[in-house]
Amino acid sequence: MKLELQGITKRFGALTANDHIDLTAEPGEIHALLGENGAGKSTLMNVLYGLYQADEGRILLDDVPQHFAGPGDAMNAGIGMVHQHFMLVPVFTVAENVMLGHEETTFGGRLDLPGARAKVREISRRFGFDVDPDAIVEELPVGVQQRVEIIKALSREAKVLIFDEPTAVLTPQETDELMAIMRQLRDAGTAIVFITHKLREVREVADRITVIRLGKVVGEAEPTASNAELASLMVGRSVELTVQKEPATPGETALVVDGLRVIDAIGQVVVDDVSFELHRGEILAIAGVQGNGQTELTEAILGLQDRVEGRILLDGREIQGQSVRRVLDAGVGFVPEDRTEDGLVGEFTIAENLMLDRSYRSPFVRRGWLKLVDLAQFAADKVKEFDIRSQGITTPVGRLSGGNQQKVVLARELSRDLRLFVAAQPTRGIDVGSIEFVHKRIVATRDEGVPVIVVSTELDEVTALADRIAVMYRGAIVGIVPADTPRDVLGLMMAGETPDAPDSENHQKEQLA
Amino acid sequence: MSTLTPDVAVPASETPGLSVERTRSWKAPIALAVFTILALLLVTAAHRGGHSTFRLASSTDFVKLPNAVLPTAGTGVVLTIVLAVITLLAAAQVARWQKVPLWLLAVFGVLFFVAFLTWAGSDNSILVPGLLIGSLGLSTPLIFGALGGVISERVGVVNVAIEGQLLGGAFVSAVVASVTGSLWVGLVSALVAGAVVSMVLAVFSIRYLVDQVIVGVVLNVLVTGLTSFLYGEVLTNSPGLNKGLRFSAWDIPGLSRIPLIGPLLFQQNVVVYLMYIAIAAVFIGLFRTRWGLRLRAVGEHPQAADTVGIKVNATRFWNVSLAGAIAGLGGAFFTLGDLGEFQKEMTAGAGYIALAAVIFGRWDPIRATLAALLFGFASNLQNVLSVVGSPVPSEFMLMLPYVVTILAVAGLVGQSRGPAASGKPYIKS
Amino acid sequence: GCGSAPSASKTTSASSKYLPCMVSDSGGFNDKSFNELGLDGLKEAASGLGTSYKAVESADQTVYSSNITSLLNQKCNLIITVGYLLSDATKTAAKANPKTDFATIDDNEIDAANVRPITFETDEAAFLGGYAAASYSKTGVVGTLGGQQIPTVTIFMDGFADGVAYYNQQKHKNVKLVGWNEKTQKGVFTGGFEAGTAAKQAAQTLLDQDADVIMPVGGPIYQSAAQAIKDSKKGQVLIGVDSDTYQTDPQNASLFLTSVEKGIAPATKAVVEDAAKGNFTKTPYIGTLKNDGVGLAPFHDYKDKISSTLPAELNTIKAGIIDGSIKVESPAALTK
Amino acid sequence: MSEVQPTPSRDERSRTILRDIVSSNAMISVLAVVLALVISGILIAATDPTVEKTSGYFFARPGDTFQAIWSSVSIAYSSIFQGAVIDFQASTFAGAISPLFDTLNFAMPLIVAGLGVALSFRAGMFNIGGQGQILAGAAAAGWVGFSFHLPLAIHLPLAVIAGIVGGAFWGFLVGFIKARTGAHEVILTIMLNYVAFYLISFMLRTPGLLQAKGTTNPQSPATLPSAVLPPLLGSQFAVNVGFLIVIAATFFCSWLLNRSSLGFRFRAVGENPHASRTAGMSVKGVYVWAMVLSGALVGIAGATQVLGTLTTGFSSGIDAGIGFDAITVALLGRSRPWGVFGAGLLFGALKAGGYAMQAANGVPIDIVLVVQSLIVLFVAAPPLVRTIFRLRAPGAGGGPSTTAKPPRRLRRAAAESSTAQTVEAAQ
Ligand SMILES: Nc1ncnc2c1ncn2[C@@H]1O[C@H](COP(=O)(O)OP(=O)(O)OP(=O)(O)O)[C@@H](O)[C@H]1O
Ligand SMILES: Nc1ncnc2c1ncn2[C@@H]1O[C@H](COP(=O)(O)OP(=O)(O)OP(=O)(O)O)[C@@H](O)[C@H]1O
Ligand SMILES: [Mg+2]
Ligand SMILES: [Mg+2]
Repeated sequence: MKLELQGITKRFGALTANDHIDLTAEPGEIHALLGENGAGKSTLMNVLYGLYQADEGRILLDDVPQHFAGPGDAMNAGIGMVHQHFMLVPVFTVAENVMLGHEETTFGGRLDLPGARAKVREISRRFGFDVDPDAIVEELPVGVQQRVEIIKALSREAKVLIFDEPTAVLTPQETDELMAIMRQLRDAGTAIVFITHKLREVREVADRITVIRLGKVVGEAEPTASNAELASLMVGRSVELTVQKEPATPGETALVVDGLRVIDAIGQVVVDDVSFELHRGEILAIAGVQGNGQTELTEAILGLQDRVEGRILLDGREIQGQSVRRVLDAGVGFVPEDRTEDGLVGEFTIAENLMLDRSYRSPFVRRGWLKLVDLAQFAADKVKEFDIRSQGITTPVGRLSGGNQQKVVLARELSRDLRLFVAAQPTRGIDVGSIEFVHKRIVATRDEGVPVIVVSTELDEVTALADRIAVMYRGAIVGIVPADTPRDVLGLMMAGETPDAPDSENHQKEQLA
Repeated sequence: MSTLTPDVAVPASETPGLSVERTRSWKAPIALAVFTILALLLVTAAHRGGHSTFRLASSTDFVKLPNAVLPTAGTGVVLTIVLAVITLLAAAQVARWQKVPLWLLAVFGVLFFVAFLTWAGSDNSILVPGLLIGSLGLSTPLIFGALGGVISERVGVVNVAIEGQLLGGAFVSAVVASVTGSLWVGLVSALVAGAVVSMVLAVFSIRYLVDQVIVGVVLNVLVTGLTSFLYGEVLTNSPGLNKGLRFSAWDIPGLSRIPLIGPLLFQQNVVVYLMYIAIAAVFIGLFRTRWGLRLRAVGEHPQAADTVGIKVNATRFWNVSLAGAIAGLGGAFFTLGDLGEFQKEMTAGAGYIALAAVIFGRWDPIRATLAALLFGFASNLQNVLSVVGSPVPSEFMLMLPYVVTILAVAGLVGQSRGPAASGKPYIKS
Repeated sequence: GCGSAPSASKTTSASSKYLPCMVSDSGGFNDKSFNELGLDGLKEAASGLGTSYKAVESADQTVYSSNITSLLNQKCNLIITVGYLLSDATKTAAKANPKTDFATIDDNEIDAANVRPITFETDEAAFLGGYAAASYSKTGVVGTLGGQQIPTVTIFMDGFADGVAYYNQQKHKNVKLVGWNEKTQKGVFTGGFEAGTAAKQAAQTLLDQDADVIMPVGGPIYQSAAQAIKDSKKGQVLIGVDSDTYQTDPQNASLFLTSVEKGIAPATKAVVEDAAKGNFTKTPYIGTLKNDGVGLAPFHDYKDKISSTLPAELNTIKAGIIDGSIKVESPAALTK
Repeated sequence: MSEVQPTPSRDERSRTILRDIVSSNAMISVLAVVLALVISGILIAATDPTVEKTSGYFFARPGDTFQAIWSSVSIAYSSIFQGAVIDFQASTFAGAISPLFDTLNFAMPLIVAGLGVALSFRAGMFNIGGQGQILAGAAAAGWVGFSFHLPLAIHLPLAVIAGIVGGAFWGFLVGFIKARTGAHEVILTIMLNYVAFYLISFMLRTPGLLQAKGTTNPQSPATLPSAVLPPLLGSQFAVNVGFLIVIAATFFCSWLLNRSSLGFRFRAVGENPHASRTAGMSVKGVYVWAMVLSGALVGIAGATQVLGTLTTGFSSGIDAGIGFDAITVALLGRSRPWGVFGAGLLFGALKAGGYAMQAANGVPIDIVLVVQSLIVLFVAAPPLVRTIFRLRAPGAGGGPSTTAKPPRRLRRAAAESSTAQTVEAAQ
């Protein structure tokens, strides 16, 4: 089915999120939609999917104008969408999620679960997925959850499929698999709209590329276009795509993690006997597929986990078993993985968020009083220094864009005297321009002599930032390898295979010598 | 498959199988030990002699079970020993890294109550069916309220207004039944009244995005004020509006003759039978039907429901109204099912207790029902104990159900997770 | 101050401008108990005198004095406060407004020239109720239950217990009383004065003990007991309290063996009439068996079902109580 | 590199300002009160016997019906006004303004208890346990108040502190159990209300505990004169020194929430406990402290009840429903200290006026509950009020946002720094 969007305009109050956008996706074509954060991509797709009503413009399917009052209409017309944030009910099983909204029932209105299971199995078989229809969605790895989203769309026989940033949470392997699936779907005649920030993927899979900026189409490009071309088209200026950094000059050992085990609420050992050392002025990147214990590892360092065994020495002092406040006071800076949930108080102002971790004493508290003038000054400085774009320091952070929110977290964490900096997924879901900025700040922190741990599921980021790379699998560290380790080796390690190099630590030491 | 799977395959479906660290919690054995010691104190320090009689059938029962006459002291000692043994078993279980099974706790609970009743009922007789029937009666409105609460919260709207729905149902059903002379019309009007209160909740929380807890609390005040005002201004001046009509009990042929169970469950009035139906319907409906699937989806992840074409706010509106209708039936129990006349503020906080049952029952219709029953049992136990002349002051007996609830919530339930989107309005652009 | 209110109110001709008023306690005027009966008395007196009246409810105890103040602002001539809880507010107001007359029900602690206490020796009447109950009972078990454990409630229960005991002593029987133990002062209470499921279950537990005569003390809770009796279908009976409930509640009339009357309405009426006629006095109005301020109501429907000698026995006992040969004792009784 | 914001022209700005005033929160609140009074007026008229009688022959003489409606409602509302604000029939000036002080007297416990509930709201908890906390506070304050013979300067503060401690303890139980076991505070507070009620009932009828000597009534002895809150403006006015405590408490809460580090943590945990924990705050500590302070404030209400409002001995109904009223007060005040203060005054006026209305023409006091709850409902839903009065929505930031504005000083400081920034950006 051919999809055509003509002159779509969507305004949110004064903001024009989509400004007369035209877009066509032919059957059997993957049409990539590129754009910075906030460019208006998701808005456009939500209009197409009936979630928003366009202020102007039309949607045509096979040249027939459509009117979608809601997603139900769009789905019935043959449009399926794999959302940027998964639209799955976490506590439901796969089959329940797939049948939701178009349930078959047997006598007495009872749900036809066997039918739904059969359908899930059938689609899984067709595309080579391995999805258990009775698994509870929230217990599945994100990669599988995404497959459930795809099965959901396919179970309704979608002829036009929209993928909104589907790769943001996937491993390289999963990304490759997804792209294979997309090709397969395309070959079966589906029209696909593929939204992403990642230029490599676009060039690999897209048949056509449309770039939008500030709600307008700014150009089309061929898959052969260079990264730099695409990036400057997106951002409207040239962007540095690689991280400029000097080789590390590691100092003495700063952090020693020894035999660390973390046990979660249901008794699973989520971090299993992890040991490593970290030197001053060095970035250790922790790579791995999401859900292999990286989150728990960083949380254990910060004192957020309840059941932890083993030792964590920071500059020779034990910080394991201490309260979060003690750990922060010991000089640990922490950028949590989920910034809106764990990093920021959405209703608080930028200024208030900037003092969140120092609510007990100086510099912003004296004898129980808040020092608001000092705070305002500090906040104004940080807003300038970190280029946090907002209406002012009293803007609630909930109203900031993701990239700017992340800058608030960074500004806060980097403005203390740090002896260790831990950043989990520091650039997840933020745009190229902001990524560049965040990476620069991380490297600058390293260059000040602070030891840095970066957790990332993005291999690009890992290889760009790291001085050494630790790969985690099932709670354990598979190996610690140098930064120049080839991607495919890292990929294998992420799948649990120990690296070829028999003794990677030796290798590392040679490098240091 | 070969074309699709890349060379470096991470089978994505493979959940990293982690080793499991077993945990043990000594909470249960310690609690059991405390109660065992309590029992021990009763049989030693507060020793009472004589005989305790448990009457298992009342005089009108079809099958008359014999009375159980137990020597107070002897039974106390034996039961205390059994309790101690169970405590040791539980401790052993935990020592072996195993969980104490729920049934063991249940057995312990029952035996402890028997021991306590034996002690308290020394030289007295306790009518066991009476104890249980009374518990059911006290629980009935709570169960209706809790079912309404479960539905409403499952669809994503916190229902603090159960009290208002019960009171509204009680008032309207009494008046309508008096005016029309028909109990059945009264019953239906209770449904409507509860639903109307709920609709206000729904409109304010869904359409106007007012905090749901706020609307709930305020609605309770509003309904209390309205019914009390009308009661004082209208009903007391025209007794014809508050005639006190009641449903009489219907014996279910056959079933009502089963010893103990029969009189308890099957010699009730229609409101109670409706409650049985409601429990089953809500349970099956929530977990086995399209209605329930959609309802739960809306309460867990409204965006997801929206993206598959479910009208989130309409679903919420109608189900919250339905929840109110069910709670309204509970209100009718106060009047048509139990007392007849409407009295000012006659629900006396039952709605809040029902809310507690919803949370205590972890948003599950069956568990919430059990929680409500526990509460009813504790309340009625208080009555029975004060009749047999327990030496405890009446206020402490009256406190019992509330203390039991605190202990249960603090000790057994702890942190529980409600429907993810409950309390959050769904805002669509 | 009285302002323009006619100070000539104590003359009969001006009686149509006489304004008697009443403040309820937190039970409110629909309590099927002393507040309601007090109001009934006030209404009767007012209509007899051809005057209007004002009555205000107190939602809680903190508004007693402001309610009295409101009535003072309404220029009431007589303010009747119902219940011992209003005693202190009444005392203060009476002191500050010596020109206004006050009367207070169920309290005798105020000693002021413009305050007339109205109290009742309810235990005397309840004694008769207990005796009648014991005599009527076929199962040999009678019961009583209360709203809250407060003296105005337990005084009924104490008298009732004494009556049962007296019956046992006289007839060498062993009728058992459940729901109240006079010695330990412990018993069955519903926790409040609302008719409702809780009250019904409390009554039911008494029925479960085979009690076939029950005296619920506490406003409308008798209605719940009545429902429990109807549900059990075993023909148990009730003894009403405060007024002759056979007459005030026709719906449940057939259940009432008799009632222990506490003549609040006639007492209030008498006090209002006295005051309106200019005969206000500080001398307490004390309702006793002797002055028929308390008493046992007729047996109505049960006239033919009671033992034929019972009325005579009750008369003897009544005489005995009046002349002091039979002692009725209650810790809750106001010091005589 | 700060964002370039199009500045609205002056004309446009003044128009916006005008529109925002008309549909501002204050205006909405006024309209909400009007609406609530209108609806309650309809109720009063509809249940009025004269109206009923005259409507029987409505078509014959409709004027009578309207006359009856008008008189029933106008008498009701003028007596509310007379009872709550100014008694224009009074002969003396003092008499005329004395209703104002009745209002303050009724408002006093509503405000402090409302502050307590608001505080718990801000820390993300819902304290329905006001009843229990007032009872605990009243029992403690009352006990100190009648048990010791001390000079006023010591006795009175001691009794007030006892009330605070009593309420704080009852709140602490909730915070502590929640922090230790994760139990839901809504259940705990509801249950503890009953526990407090029965406990106090027991103590009140047990000699040697709270019962007055020489009586069998479940009533405490009178508060000793040395522990009674003295009248603030002479004895002809109802208001006592407790009102100063209430004002102080409001200042304290305002300081606590906006200017103190503890309050900062309360708000942070209230808005996002996860982020607060990650930022090193003790979430459990906040739960405990917030409930202790919340209970302490509610406890003050208990103390003013027994040391000021009812000094002649109390019974177990001394909470007078204030614990629940406090919830609506806190809601109407949007959980901000001075908002709660204002809401408390309004509800105090309604209560004072309500009793006057009851005395004047027998409208049951329960109508006040109806008025109160309608006000809160309408205030919480500005769009509804706007629809009814056909007002236009304000520009940005309308909606039912309950987020607190940042403290004013911070806003001012921010304004300075941001102008500095724009200047820089322009260069
Ligand atoms: N509720 C809101 N009220 C006012 N402005 C808002 C609101 N939500 C978002 N904005 C504004 O819209 C802009 C973009 O926000 P959005 O969160 O969509 O960005 P984004 O596309 O996710 O960007 P990022 O790449 O930084 O994540 C920001 O300037 C933000 O201030
Ligand atoms: N519901 C909304 N209300 C107001 N503004 C919105 C809303 N949704 C999106 N916007 C704004 O519209 C603009 C486009 O947002 P959109 O989500 O389409 O961006 P995007 O290109 O998908 O960005 P991202 O890459 O972060 O997903 C942003 O400025 C955003 O803040
Ligand atoms: Mg997007
Ligand atoms: Mg974004």
